[in-house]
Amino acid sequence: MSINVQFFASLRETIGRQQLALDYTSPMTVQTVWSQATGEQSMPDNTLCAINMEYVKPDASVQDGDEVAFFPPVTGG
Amino acid sequence: MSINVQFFASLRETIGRQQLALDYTSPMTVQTVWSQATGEQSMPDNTLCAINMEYVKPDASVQDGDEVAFFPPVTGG
Amino acid sequence: MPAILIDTPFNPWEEIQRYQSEQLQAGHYGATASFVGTMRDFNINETVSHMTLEHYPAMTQHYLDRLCETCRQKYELDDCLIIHRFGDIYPDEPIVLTVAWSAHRAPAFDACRYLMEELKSSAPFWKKEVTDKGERWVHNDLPSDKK
Amino acid sequence: MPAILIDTPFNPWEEIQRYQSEQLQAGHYGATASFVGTMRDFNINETVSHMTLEHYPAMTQHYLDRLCETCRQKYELDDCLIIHRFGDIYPDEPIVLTVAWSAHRAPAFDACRYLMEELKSSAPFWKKEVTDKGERWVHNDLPSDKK
Repeated sequence: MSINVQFFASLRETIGRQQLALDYTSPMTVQTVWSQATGEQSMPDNTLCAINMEYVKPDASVQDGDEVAFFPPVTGG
Repeated sequence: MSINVQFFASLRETIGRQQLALDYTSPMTVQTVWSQATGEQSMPDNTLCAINMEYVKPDASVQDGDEVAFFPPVTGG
Repeated sequence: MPAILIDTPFNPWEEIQRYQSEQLQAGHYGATASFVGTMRDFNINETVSHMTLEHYPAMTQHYLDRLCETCRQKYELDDCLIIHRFGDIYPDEPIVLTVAWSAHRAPAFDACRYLMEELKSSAPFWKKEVTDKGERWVHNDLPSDKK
Repeated sequence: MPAILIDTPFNPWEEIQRYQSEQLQAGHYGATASFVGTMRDFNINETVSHMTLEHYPAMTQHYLDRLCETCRQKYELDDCLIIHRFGDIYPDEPIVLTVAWSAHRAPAFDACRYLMEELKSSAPFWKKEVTDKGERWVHNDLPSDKK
């Protein structure tokens, strides 16, 4: 198992990749997933985070097998 | 010239007529038009009054040639 | 920004499309808010077979025309539209349509609702329902501020 | 109370009629409030030739499905409907439709607007516009409370 990390929209372009698999290490938060996935880049202030399709804050805990997504403020509708 | 008096909906049924012409006498208010047109009946509390298609209060002045209408609260839409 | 009174059934969705394609500038409006009031087959727990919507023809047209004008002055709109039935109306038939077109959603929503609230409180229409117990005038429970 | 994601143009007025005739009980609802968001050909004073609406497919469907459920619990509705485009969209094409059916106008208006406000603030869609000066991501000026 591992963490499936996804980036969307402008964040995908900034980071330069859409998705990657990260080895799971306990304990892990959304913030540590971001840091490992981006090579310790700082997370833009307005970044939205989701675990398994649900919005969470960066300090939320991640479990093995989770899908963790990062994206900019939404602009649909 | 004269005053054209109109009654609508349940008020038309209560008064028993839809319209009548009233001789104009100066001064005249909507209230005096009502009283003369209905044989001194009292005006129901929630009655709406209009002069020439514009809502007015019962103490508004009426001019020769005006159309004065009385009706219950509206229920369109 | 017309207000249209008609005494025959109308299809509100076709009217919106027709008006939009004839009167609105394509690509200019970004928000269309609409409301359709439809006749129900029950009211206050009684079955209603049909109703008659009486109005004060000259005043109704005057009132609705001015309501459209006021609405366009009050909100930033591309256009607005009101269609209202009168006469005999049967369950499932649309009674009223209000539409507001704007660049943005807030004025469109606000204007569409404003049209309906004003119309409900002040447009000179009166409903008489025919139920299995006979005819009855519909009463508006809301206090009127227009007296 | 479906939420539908599609990548081809749709006619919101035909979709309302179709859904209504297939899913709603005639004579039961008295109020239908709807909103259509349409692509404009200008934004922030620049001409926009088209845009690409990116989304997070699994989360979008999940989010919109739950939004419909929440909306039905929050307001007294007969039903509600969301249709949202993704992919390439051209000026004058509808992007989103929200509809709420109720016995009365207040819950219909409130629910239709609630669907749009929630969707605008939280549904995972991102617009990239193509203008004569190149491509650009659209920014939402409103603060997000979801972080």
